[in-house]
Amino acid sequence: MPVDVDARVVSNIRLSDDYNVVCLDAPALALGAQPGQFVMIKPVTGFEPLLRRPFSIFEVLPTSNSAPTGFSLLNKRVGIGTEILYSVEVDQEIRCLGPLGVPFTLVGPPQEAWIVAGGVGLAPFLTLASALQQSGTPTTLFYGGRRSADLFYLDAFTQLGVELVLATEDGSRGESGLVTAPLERALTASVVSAKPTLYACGPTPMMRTVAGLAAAHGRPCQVSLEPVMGCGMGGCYSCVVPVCNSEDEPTHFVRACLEGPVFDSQTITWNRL
Amino acid sequence: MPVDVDARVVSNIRLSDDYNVVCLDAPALALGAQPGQFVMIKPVTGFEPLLRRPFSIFEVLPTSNSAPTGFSLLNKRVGIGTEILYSVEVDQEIRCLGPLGVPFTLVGPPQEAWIVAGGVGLAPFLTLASALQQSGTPTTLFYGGRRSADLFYLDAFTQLGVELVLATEDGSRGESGLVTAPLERALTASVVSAKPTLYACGPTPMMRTVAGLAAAHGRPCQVSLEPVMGCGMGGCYSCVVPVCNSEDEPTHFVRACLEGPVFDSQTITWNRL
Amino acid sequence: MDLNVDIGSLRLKNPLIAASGCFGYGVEYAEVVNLKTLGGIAVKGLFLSEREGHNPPRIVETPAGMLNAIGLQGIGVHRFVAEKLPDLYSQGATVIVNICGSTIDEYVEITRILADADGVNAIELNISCPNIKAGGITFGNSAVGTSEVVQAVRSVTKLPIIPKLTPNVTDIAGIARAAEEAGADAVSLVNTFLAMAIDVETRRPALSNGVGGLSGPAIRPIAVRMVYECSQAVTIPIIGMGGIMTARDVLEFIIAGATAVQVGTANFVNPNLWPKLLADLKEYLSRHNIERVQDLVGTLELTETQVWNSS
Amino acid sequence: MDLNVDIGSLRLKNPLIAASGCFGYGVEYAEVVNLKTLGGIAVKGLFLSEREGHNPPRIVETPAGMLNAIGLQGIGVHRFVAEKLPDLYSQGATVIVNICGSTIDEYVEITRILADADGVNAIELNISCPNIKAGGITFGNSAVGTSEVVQAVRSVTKLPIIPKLTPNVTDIAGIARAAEEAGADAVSLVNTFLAMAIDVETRRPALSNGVGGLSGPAIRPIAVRMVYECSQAVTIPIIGMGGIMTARDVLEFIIAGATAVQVGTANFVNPNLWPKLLADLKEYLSRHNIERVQDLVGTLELTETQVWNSS
Ligand SMILES: Cc1cc2nc3c(=O)[nH]c(=O)nc-3n(C[C@H](O)[C@H](O)[C@H](O)COP(=O)(O)OP(=O)(O)OC[C@H]3O[C@@H](n4cnc5c(N)ncnc54)[C@H](O)[C@@H]3O)c2cc1C
Ligand SMILES: Cc1cc2nc3c(=O)[nH]c(=O)nc-3n(C[C@H](O)[C@H](O)[C@H](O)COP(=O)(O)OP(=O)(O)OC[C@H]3O[C@@H](n4cnc5c(N)ncnc54)[C@H](O)[C@@H]3O)c2cc1C
Ligand SMILES: Cc1cc2nc3c(=O)[nH]c(=O)nc-3n(C[C@H](O)[C@H](O)[C@H](O)COP(=O)(O)O)c2cc1C
Ligand SMILES: Cc1cc2nc3c(=O)[nH]c(=O)nc-3n(C[C@H](O)[C@H](O)[C@H](O)COP(=O)(O)O)c2cc1C
Ligand code: FES
Ligand code: FES
Repeated sequence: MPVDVDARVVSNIRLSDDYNVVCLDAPALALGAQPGQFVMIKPVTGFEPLLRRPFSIFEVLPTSNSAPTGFSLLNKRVGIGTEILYSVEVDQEIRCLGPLGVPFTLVGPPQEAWIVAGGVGLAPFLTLASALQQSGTPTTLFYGGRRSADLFYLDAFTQLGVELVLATEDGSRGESGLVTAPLERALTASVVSAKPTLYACGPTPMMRTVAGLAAAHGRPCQVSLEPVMGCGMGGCYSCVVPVCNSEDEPTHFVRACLEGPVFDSQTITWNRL
Repeated sequence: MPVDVDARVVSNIRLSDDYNVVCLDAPALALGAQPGQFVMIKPVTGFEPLLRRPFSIFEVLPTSNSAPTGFSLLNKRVGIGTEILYSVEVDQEIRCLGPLGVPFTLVGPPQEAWIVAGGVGLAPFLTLASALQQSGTPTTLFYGGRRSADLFYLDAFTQLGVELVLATEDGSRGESGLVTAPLERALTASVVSAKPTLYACGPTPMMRTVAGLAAAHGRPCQVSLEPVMGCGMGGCYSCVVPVCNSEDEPTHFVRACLEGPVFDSQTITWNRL
Repeated sequence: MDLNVDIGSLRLKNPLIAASGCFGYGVEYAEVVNLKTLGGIAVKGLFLSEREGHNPPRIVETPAGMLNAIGLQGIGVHRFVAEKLPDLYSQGATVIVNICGSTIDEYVEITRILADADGVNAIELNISCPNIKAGGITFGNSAVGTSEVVQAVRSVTKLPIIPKLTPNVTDIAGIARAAEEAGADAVSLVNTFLAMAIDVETRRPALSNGVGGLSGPAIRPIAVRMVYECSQAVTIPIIGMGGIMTARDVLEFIIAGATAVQVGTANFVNPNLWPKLLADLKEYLSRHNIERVQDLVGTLELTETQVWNSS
Repeated sequence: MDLNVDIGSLRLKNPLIAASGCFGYGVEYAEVVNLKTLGGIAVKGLFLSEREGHNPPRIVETPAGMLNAIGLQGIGVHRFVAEKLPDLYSQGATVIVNICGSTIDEYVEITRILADADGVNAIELNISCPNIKAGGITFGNSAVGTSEVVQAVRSVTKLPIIPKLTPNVTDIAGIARAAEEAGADAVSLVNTFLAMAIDVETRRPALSNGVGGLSGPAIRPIAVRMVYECSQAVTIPIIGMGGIMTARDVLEFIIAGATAVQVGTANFVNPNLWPKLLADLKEYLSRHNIERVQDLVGTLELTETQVWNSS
């Protein structure tokens, strides 16, 4: 059940010129948040901007086994709202509604989890990776960015026992090019042995490619989509994505805030997204 | 000639829960500012609020004989813009247009200057008092507020050699009641000897009373009016006040930003203000 | 303190209604909002059958407002009655069903279906939906078109009928009058303003549909004027809306002449704004010694010079 | 880079015009703005004789906008020609005189006077001023009224005539068409939206006049839609306005179909916004390899689904 709380900013860690992590004090919200769920935050009172912004829950704080005190956001500056979030100050309060949406469905051993993240698409995966680790599921993170400096929290994933496969567009870290290239090779090489379930979040072209690879190799794939969201509650019908659940059903629009943001990639009509 | 500059906040001194003084670094604007002139400031970028706000120039900084480096504002919280100004932080930049408007006309010895200020109506008078002091004009400040804690900068006026007559509505400092009472007594007692010119700024009822007393005692009186101002430049015609310059002329509206804010109190059609 | 207001034969427990299209079918908010505490819920606009709606992007923000072109995606009246209405009914919600038609017959048929269902408290006629053509313009754009729809629906139901008026007209008061004469129990206004935003880098409309409807605080001053204007023209109750965010805004509409108000876009910003709206409204009433909210309706005081001209 | 645009026989050196009522008579800004660098200056609306205007308060802020009810205070056309025009002329300003009339004869007479004066470059007909009655509604509220005024003025001058259209109508494109057919050289739009703000504590209108006109960023999306709509209906140039604050907003209007734009409320916020507007406009043109600003006019790309319907 979502709550709407004024969450106090505990810290704002600048990771780069574009990325930061904001830790928020919000026990009631963090309680019961599941990997892949999101929050709607109002970065500023007043009307500039008017609407809230959707953000994945990046970490549940603290990560130890005591009760959660809050959560963090991985934020990338792309416009007015994320700009404000990049500049928040400690002790400011930010209105947060959540947890919202359908979480990832977890796989367990002997199956493997292969996570594919592009850029800020990393956001939903730290909570997913820790949940997978708890069940002992072998997990690999395929993580791509523009350059080395755009890859974050590698240590955190490594400490969770996640194997890393990195790619950067400029070749400054890991493989040069898109992260879907090593993914494709890995799928081709090991699909029979590893039986991985894929989880993807990132730019739409990346997710489309991952969905295609999953289908080609007969692997299940869950994607976390990021449409524009007006309300996050099912109220406005702005966040729709085209889905088709079975062959005898036409493609139709469903609300990503209620039926997503996590979808089975096979149900998405990718050429209409 | 007015300039429009981004003025850096040098300090923000809270005087009380409602009043503060903001010092701004703006040499080009301060240069040539005369007592009674005002600035139009944009307390925030964006549209909340959309329009600028008019403020008297409270002090020219520094007050020594070197070239001015900026100016200060005496601000009273009454709404959204003054609220923002109450909370500005050092090093923030605030857009300021000025100096604007018609200044006070100074009197010189042997004439006296009697200044009448109500509440934040004190704002235009510190620069006036120092100009008067330079010409050696005997100056008295009749200054009224709600309570003792609402009377500010008394020492500054005293140091300029200004004689103080105080009144508070709750009687906690000076005379109990409105400041126009001691003014009236003083006018009645000493008008022949002192030949004071009156200067008034404050709530409209106060200024109306002062104008009436001035007329009754045959003394000249300059008032600084504070109508709502949209632009401060003569562009919008929002700031009009009803004036009548001679008996054969009907009352008509003139722009207070161009022909004021300082007016000869006799020209104002008070019952239409 | 008496917060009841009457919309025709329907008594609302308070004047605060969730606006159509901004509160889903109501049930989506049940976890966050106590539905029965609202004066009413105007559910999302329904056609007879299901509709897909427009391609995304469907919304874009503008200064103090937003554009939407949802395209009335919806489940149709049959599924609504079967899947949503029982739930709303059991939670004690006061349900105002917002209906759309491509023809007068469609309005009539939807009304018949709703009139037979349990739990429908009133019908709001969305005649401000520019998809519907009547002799080249929409029903709601003309007094004649408005009158036709209202009369037709009136003849098949005793439920309160509330035509919802478009602001995109020269004379909204004339249209309100036509609605009243045709037998409407109330009018609601305003729907959104037809508007457009352009992405200057791509030189394409920001919305997939090209144009959209402007809502939110930006439009409030125009909506308040229209409510006042209509209140001078009709005697039936007016349900006012357009940019309400706070109790102050609610009061502005009521004082201008609205018996009740709807809150749309604000739900997106603050999904459970209702308790505070209601508390602040009560605080105002008690501070001003007003016993019944109905006594505040249309209490705007005008002087002689305050006539219909500006600038 | 070619920033010239043509409004009938008048060539503007760039598409940026100061909007009427928001820039005084121009001369007020001479200390802060280099007047001859503007595409044009639409001076404050003039009647034949002086007018007092409404009592203050004349403006009030609203979300991302403001209401005004100035009441067309002004010095009248005679004093304008004698006292202001020579100054504007000597400073090299391109002067568009905004005129108002209570009757068609008044429009005609003002036009005659201006046509004889040195330094008038065009006449903007303020037929969107709700003070003027023609058969119960203002000229500008109907195609017929618009047509009458334009024809009458057309017959007495060769100066470019630019009727300024009101947005408070059902069919602004129809009115633009009527203006074109009656001989207008261009149309300008939009004037302000009739609106109202209420002080809920006193239960009185915030403006002394009761109602006022809404301007500023809040109205921009509606104004852009109307410019686009008119551009589909007429071939004469359109001068677009409503809420322009930045070069991005200028571009939105030009892409929608405006040959030039006017900037109103933004002057109050930033009296010398012109150099930056112009620089940012040029930067866009060069980044997009557009040699002539005229080539950008009406370049909005629409797909088939982007038709005239919403929500
Ligand atoms: C479920 C979900 C989870 C998300 N999680 C994260 C996260 O953890 N970290 C993060 O940095 N971002 C996340 N996003 C994306 C984030 O919501 C947008 O980047 C943000 O809303 C943009 O707001 P803005 O005001 O900065 O941009 P605006 O100024 O509104 O727009 C700037 C640009 O961003 C685009 N944009 C606007 N809204 C969205 C949106 N919802 N999705 C994608 N693009 C958009 C606009 O089209 C425009 O091109 C998530 C989105 C969704 C739907
Ligand atoms: C020439 C001039 C000089 C001024 N000098 C000072 C000064 O030195 N220090 C100072 O604190 N104030 C000064 N004022 C008044 C100050 O401009 C207003 O208090 C301020 O604009 C209110 O803005 P706001 O956003 O806080 O109020 P808003 O939220 O806009 O309104 C709050 C209340 O204040 C009233 N109000 C709004 N604008 C004005 C206005 N211009 N004048 C009076 N009341 C208004 C409103 O009607 C409303 O009741 C001056 C005004 C003028 C015209
Ligand atoms: C996303 C969205 C969808 C809407 N859908 C409908 C609808 O289905 N039927 C209707 O009559 N009005 C619809 N409206 C209009 C609102 O009910 C309301 O009239 C308008 O938004 C103005 O109110 P507001 O400013 O409070 O949002 C919609 C508005 C929005 C923003
Ligand atoms: C204070 C004020 C006065 C105005 N006076 C006039 C006028 O005299 N004649 C006229 O045609 N339009 C007048 N207008 C309308 C503007 O010219 C312009 O059409 C409108 O404000 C929209 O543009 P904006 O949003 O850029 O201000 C006035 C607008 C304002 C804000
Ligand atoms: S964001 Fe409003 S329905 Fe999904
Ligand atoms: S404030 Fe605009 S004319 Fe005076």
